[in-house]
Amino acid sequence: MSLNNIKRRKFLKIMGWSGAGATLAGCDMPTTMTVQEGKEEVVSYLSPEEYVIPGVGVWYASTCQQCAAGCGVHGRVREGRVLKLEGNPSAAVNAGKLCQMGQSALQTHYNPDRITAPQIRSNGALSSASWDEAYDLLKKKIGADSGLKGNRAAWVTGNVSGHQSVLIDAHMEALGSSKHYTHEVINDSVWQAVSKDMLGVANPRVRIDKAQAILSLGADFLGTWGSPVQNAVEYGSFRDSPRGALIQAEPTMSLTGSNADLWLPVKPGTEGVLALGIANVLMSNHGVKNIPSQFKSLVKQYTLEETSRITGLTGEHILFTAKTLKERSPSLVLAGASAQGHENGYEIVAAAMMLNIVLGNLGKTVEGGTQLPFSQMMASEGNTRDLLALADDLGASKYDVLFFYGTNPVYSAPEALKIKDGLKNVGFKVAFSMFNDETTAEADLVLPLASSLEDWGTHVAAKQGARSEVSIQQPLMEKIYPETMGFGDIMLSLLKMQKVDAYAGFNDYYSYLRNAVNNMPGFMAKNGGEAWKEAMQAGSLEVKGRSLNVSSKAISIKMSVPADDAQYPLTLIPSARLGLWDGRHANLPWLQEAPDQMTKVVWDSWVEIHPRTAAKMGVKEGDLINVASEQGTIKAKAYIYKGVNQDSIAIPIGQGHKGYGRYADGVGVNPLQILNPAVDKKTGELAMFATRVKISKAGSAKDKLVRMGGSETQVGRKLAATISADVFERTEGDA
Amino acid sequence: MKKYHILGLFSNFDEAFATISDIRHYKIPGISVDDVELISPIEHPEIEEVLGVRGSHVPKFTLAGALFGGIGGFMFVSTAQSNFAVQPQGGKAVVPIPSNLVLSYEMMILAAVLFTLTAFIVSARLLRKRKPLYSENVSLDQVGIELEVEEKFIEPIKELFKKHQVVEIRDEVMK
Amino acid sequence: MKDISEDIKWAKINKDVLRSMESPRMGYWVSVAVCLFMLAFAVGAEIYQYNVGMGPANLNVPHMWDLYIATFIFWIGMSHSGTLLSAILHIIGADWRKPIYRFAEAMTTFTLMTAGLFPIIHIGRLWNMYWVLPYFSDRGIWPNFRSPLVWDAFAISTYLTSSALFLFVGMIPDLAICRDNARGWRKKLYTMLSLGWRGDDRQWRHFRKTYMIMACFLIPLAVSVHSIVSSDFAVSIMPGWHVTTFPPYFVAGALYSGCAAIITLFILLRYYFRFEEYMTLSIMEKVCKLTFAIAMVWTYLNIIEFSSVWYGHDAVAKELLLSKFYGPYAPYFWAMIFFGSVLPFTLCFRSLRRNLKAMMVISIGLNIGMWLERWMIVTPTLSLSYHPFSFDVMWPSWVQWFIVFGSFGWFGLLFLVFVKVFPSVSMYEVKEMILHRRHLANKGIAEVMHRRSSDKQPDSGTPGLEGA
Amino acid sequence: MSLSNLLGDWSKYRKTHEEGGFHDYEHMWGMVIDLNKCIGCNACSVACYAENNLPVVGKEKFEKGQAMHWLRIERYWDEPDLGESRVSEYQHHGASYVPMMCQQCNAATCEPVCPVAATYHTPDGLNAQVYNRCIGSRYCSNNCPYRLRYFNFYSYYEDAWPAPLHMQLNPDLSVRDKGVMEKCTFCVQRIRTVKDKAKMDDRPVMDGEIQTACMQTCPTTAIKFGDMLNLHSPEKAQPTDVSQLWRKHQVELGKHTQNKQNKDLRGYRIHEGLNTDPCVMFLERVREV
Repeated sequence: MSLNNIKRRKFLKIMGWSGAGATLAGCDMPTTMTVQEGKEEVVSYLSPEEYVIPGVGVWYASTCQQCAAGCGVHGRVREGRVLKLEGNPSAAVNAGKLCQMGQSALQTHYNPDRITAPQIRSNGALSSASWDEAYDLLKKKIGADSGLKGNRAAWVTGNVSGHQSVLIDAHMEALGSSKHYTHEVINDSVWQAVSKDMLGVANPRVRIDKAQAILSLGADFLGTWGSPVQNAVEYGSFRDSPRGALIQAEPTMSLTGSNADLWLPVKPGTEGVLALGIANVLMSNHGVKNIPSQFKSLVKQYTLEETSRITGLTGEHILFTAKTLKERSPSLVLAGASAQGHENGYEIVAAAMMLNIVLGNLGKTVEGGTQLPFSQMMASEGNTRDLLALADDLGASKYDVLFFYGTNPVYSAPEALKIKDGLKNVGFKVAFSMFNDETTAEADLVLPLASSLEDWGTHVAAKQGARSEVSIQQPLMEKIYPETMGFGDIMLSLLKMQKVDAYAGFNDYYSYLRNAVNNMPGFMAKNGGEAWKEAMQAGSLEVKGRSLNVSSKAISIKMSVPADDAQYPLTLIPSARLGLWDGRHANLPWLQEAPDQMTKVVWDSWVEIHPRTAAKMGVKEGDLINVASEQGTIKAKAYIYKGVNQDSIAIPIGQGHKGYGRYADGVGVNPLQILNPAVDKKTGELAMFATRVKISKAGSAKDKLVRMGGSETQVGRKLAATISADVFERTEGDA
Repeated sequence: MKKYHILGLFSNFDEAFATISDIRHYKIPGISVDDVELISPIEHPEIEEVLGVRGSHVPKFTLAGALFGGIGGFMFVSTAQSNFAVQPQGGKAVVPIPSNLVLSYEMMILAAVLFTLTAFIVSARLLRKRKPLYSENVSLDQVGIELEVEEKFIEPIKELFKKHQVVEIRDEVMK
Repeated sequence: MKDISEDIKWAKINKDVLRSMESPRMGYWVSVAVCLFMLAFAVGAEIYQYNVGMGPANLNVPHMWDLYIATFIFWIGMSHSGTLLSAILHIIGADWRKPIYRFAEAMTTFTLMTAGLFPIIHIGRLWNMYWVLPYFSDRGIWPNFRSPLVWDAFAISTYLTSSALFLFVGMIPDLAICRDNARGWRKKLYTMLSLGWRGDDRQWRHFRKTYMIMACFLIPLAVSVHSIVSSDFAVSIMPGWHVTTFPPYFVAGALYSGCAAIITLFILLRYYFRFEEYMTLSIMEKVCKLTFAIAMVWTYLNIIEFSSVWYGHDAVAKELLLSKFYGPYAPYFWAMIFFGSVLPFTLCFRSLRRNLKAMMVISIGLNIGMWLERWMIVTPTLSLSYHPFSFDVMWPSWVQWFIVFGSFGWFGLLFLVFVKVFPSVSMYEVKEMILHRRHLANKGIAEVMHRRSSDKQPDSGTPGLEGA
Repeated sequence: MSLSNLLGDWSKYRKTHEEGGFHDYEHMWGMVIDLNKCIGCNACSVACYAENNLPVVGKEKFEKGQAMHWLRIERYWDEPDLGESRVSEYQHHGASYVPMMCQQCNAATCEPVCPVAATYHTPDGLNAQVYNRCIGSRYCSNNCPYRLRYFNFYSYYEDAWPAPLHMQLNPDLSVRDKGVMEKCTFCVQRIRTVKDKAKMDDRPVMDGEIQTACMQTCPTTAIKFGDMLNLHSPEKAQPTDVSQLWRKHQVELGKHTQNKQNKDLRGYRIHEGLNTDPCVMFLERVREV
């Protein structure tokens, strides 16, 4: 960035000033609204800064930070304010498309509830302070002469990659700390573990676009599995002629399930049996020979009848699935949250992966992906196993200092893990955050981060697209709150506390990044020039990587199904949504008001109940329901539909925040609270879908379950007409 | 030469009727029935038998008003439409007959009513200074006859009135 | 049974009617207070709505219209009674109208003045209401003459002007009487309003013509006005609105509610001003019979509408009809059927027709039915039309109810002012009526005259109200 | 106000929409929405909020039906075309999603009923809404069979964008105050920008040059937007262009019933039988049977 900061800041303020005026000309609002520290006088447009044309939007490339997928975005900047985000067409991950969360990054950035200054806990309560005070405190606590033992400090983050990850590692190294907990509620870590064991690569590249038939065991790949936008883009061509068939087996309907040709309400925890049963049918009806020997006995064991009995699915549905998978090659079998979230999650996913091997999808729809040359920049992907570890370590009061960044364990951990109590054992807790949330409420020092649209960074998406890239995140506008600071800048100053000389060269994160990018190995400079400049324009820089191959290594597994429980008859499905995600977006009004895809509910939590279950209890839509597990009880309103298995109920996650801003507080409930701390034996992941609950009526709610739409049916009008796939092939087959 | 106004109040319509018919039949030479006005609390169409049929121009005005309102209204609306490019909508004609007919119909009635009223006020000589000779009894139940005569006719007329049991006679000189 | 006795002395007529305009009694002030109280609700609600927007009224997508429009039609409809009784009966020479047409016409004018407020209340930016009028704008912008709402603006303003003038012209001779008997500010007022009427044959002659012509124009006007109001709905494409029979249906409903309202006011005036001799029971009976006839027409048109929908087999319209029968609005729908089509049969019973208390209740019941009818026309269609995703049931909020409630106070207020400032019974026409009846009742005209000439009492001619 | 205008030749305006519209159109913006690809993910809807300064109304007003989502994704559970036999214990074939934005009807029922001509048809074939002219009689919304017109029941801006959220407001279009009707404009501000640019470069607007916010963000490219007349670059027409897709699916403007040679083609328009002649064509949803 070739202009000095002072000038940039000045003109941006001016722009912000009058830009706001222009914006509000349409209504009666006073145009005297100013950006922060609104003392600067208005300067006319007679001589605007060079390269700024008043009234004309300029597009800058950056990288979306709303989830870990790392989509490339273009931000429209006009008069110093970023007004709109669109997908970056040249980005390999999202090919110019964006999801609603990406669109809402604007509201994360402009959110009225952002932290505007450092907060220090003094006699119990957090109170704003200056950066000097903050740094002094840090020096005192973690500085070279603080006497802090390195192994008594640890980092707790969400999914981080690129140079942020590098800096965190550097910092840990400087401290002598070794522990970095990476926590994400929405993850596919079991899938990765299985892939590593059975295919040899942790992140195989699944080719939805190439598949002709997809069996997805609870993998909501259009919503919350892998890289949603990338999947959706591929799904677009997947549905083109020749049209692939999508079969989704999951206990409660996900966004992907609602778009499936066949949606199978499999009993929770029996997805593995289903996979084996399908293999059985393939073997017996379709003469498939190449069942790995380790699986043979299991597959034989689960005959059609047996499978249908256990999974609660009809025989013909299983037969249809097997037939489709066999006849439509290449096929693809995925396993996601509701499959992996059980005590035998690893086996279930393994069984699914076995199907990929059996159907010969390896190399066709399951590719090896690419190995990028620099491991230290690779995404350290979040999981729940670290959360459990953190809980134990906190219990054992292992730490004096914890750093939190991009994660909110106090909210997203089951209360049974007692994270909140555990944190009391930690002497000094530093939270890097844009917002006050449940975790910062526990912190002793809160460092206000610049928003993702104000900050620098590089990101390496775990789920790379066709080309492997390092995505560049650059500021799209001047910081709204000058007291906030970029993560990298803070890290540099933290590092300088430890080892001044090593980082003396970099006076800010920008110069650090520019230097790093220019010296990055494997970067293909397209048309000469400075690598950095090209990266800025493209929003990413393409990297030559080593392409990996998948090789089937079958493993031996046992299969079991969850036992029935008379006291807790139902299984609780904490279903995730593209939107509020794991709850981090609950403070974005757009996403709160965007109706849930399936139920069309806004601003609320609800319990999805099958009509029969509801009829048994005499529950109507909107009635308040007690959902009780061994860990506790929550109340939510009922939504009754046929998209949930009769043996389970579903509550979407993301709501039920406390202290997370005006838009999130007091809305809905958080089902994660009442989860049992059950664990997948193999991977040690939290078995999120293994919690048994009982439900009872809690009378009628004081407020209604607000839903968009007056009719669930089309009442005979031709609104969403449907034709069969073969007709489609006949008419548009040539396409 | 002086002119006199004379008003005779009769307690019933018949006497007045008889009086006027006498005047009409030249019982007093020189006085014509055209100078006679009958003032009554209610309407007496039958008086025309003796006063002679005196027509009314009001309907002509009404017709004029109706035509003005109807045609003018249509022209006005149509011109407005053809001068307002936003008007062509829904693929209909620029000057849509049905809706314009509705509008011109209303305007026709409005103009007709207003013209009628004006005509009434003018031809009924309302909104003018009232002649001084007037008795409140007329608005109650008595019937009055008013004439404008020269001095020499006063006595004979009074005679005639008395002959028809006049209740009261008022006269005054017109300067 | 006579409509009116021929023995009433003319002096007495003047005396009675003028007495009704004397300085008011306690009961009058009480009713004024009540009306003002009701009006206060509406004013408060409207101020709130003006400041906040249409939201608090519980309007939404799809319920963009609701009680405001329904009540607007209700008031417009009520206005038709005056025209009917006055103009039509005048033309066909039914002289029993004479004692009661004056307040009927007043009702016409005032209901229109009430109805006219509702479009203004219900639009989102009422400070721009005048944009619907075709005034010369320097931008060359005109209203959209295709829109039924613009037709409304034309029709209602025409109707209000014409009916007000009709009322006024018919009152001129009576105003002259008032002038002759009044003092103080009233004297000035009536002198001005009576336009110098003295009752000479020229004036009577033109008066007769003018009044007849205006009557002739008012009838088609009244019919057109409510047809146009109906086209607000008939012109749209919405099921339950896009109905061919709406114009006659609306007109019938209008006359219906008008007659019912006349009965109500008839009873009130008769009671307050002791007009027993003029507003006789037999006239009342005639009005009742008329009402019954119109009620039957209205019922018939209802049946026509339903069956044409039913046999028309338009799926959406049919759904709508059924939802009226069984849906969320069913209670109100059946209430409308009861009040509108069943209740009027009570008018068949002579004893009831002659029972003022009963008629009071019944006439109010009929008008409730008519109001419900308008609501059932407007709202169910919006709740359930073509697009299932927008099906919705929305109940009006207190804002709407207050304004509707207050509109009755506003109307009452106007009417109360009227009866004290203007003669609510037409004196000169009652005189005519009596004279006419005498002609019928007695053989020789001469005797009639002689009896009349003997009427003269010493005080008969004395001017001034105090003499009475 | 001249009489010569009255006598002038208005024949080009007297064309009904059956004759291809009552304007000599420069463009005819239209859409194709492929329900086979639409996954109902809401991205388009939120993009619309971001682009068009749509206020967030909050739970209470949403419950009252006073939300302002110009582009709403409708979700139906039943599948009439697959027969009642498909109705079973479970929702085996998922949901039916329909993104509904203003259909920009050529014979728009909202237009003739507006008392002040605040909504009218532009030479682009757009159904324009003039906020400043609107007096809020709300007749247009009553007469819209799609119920796609939204009314400012409150001065939403007062609390919809607490600072600094209002810095995100798009200066290219106004923030509406209480009492006016509004609806999807096919992102007319974007159309305007491109047209101005084309004018500056002295060249016609090329098809595909303009992207509406919903189309641009749609991850599965289920939404397509373009010029149905495509007068300016017909030779460059791609099979995926809106004009070509309409032709391919044998759906024609100006008809209330399409007589297709191939009945199985998926193109259809919602409430077409009402003869509103919408400019948005839907492609039927597809399911394995």
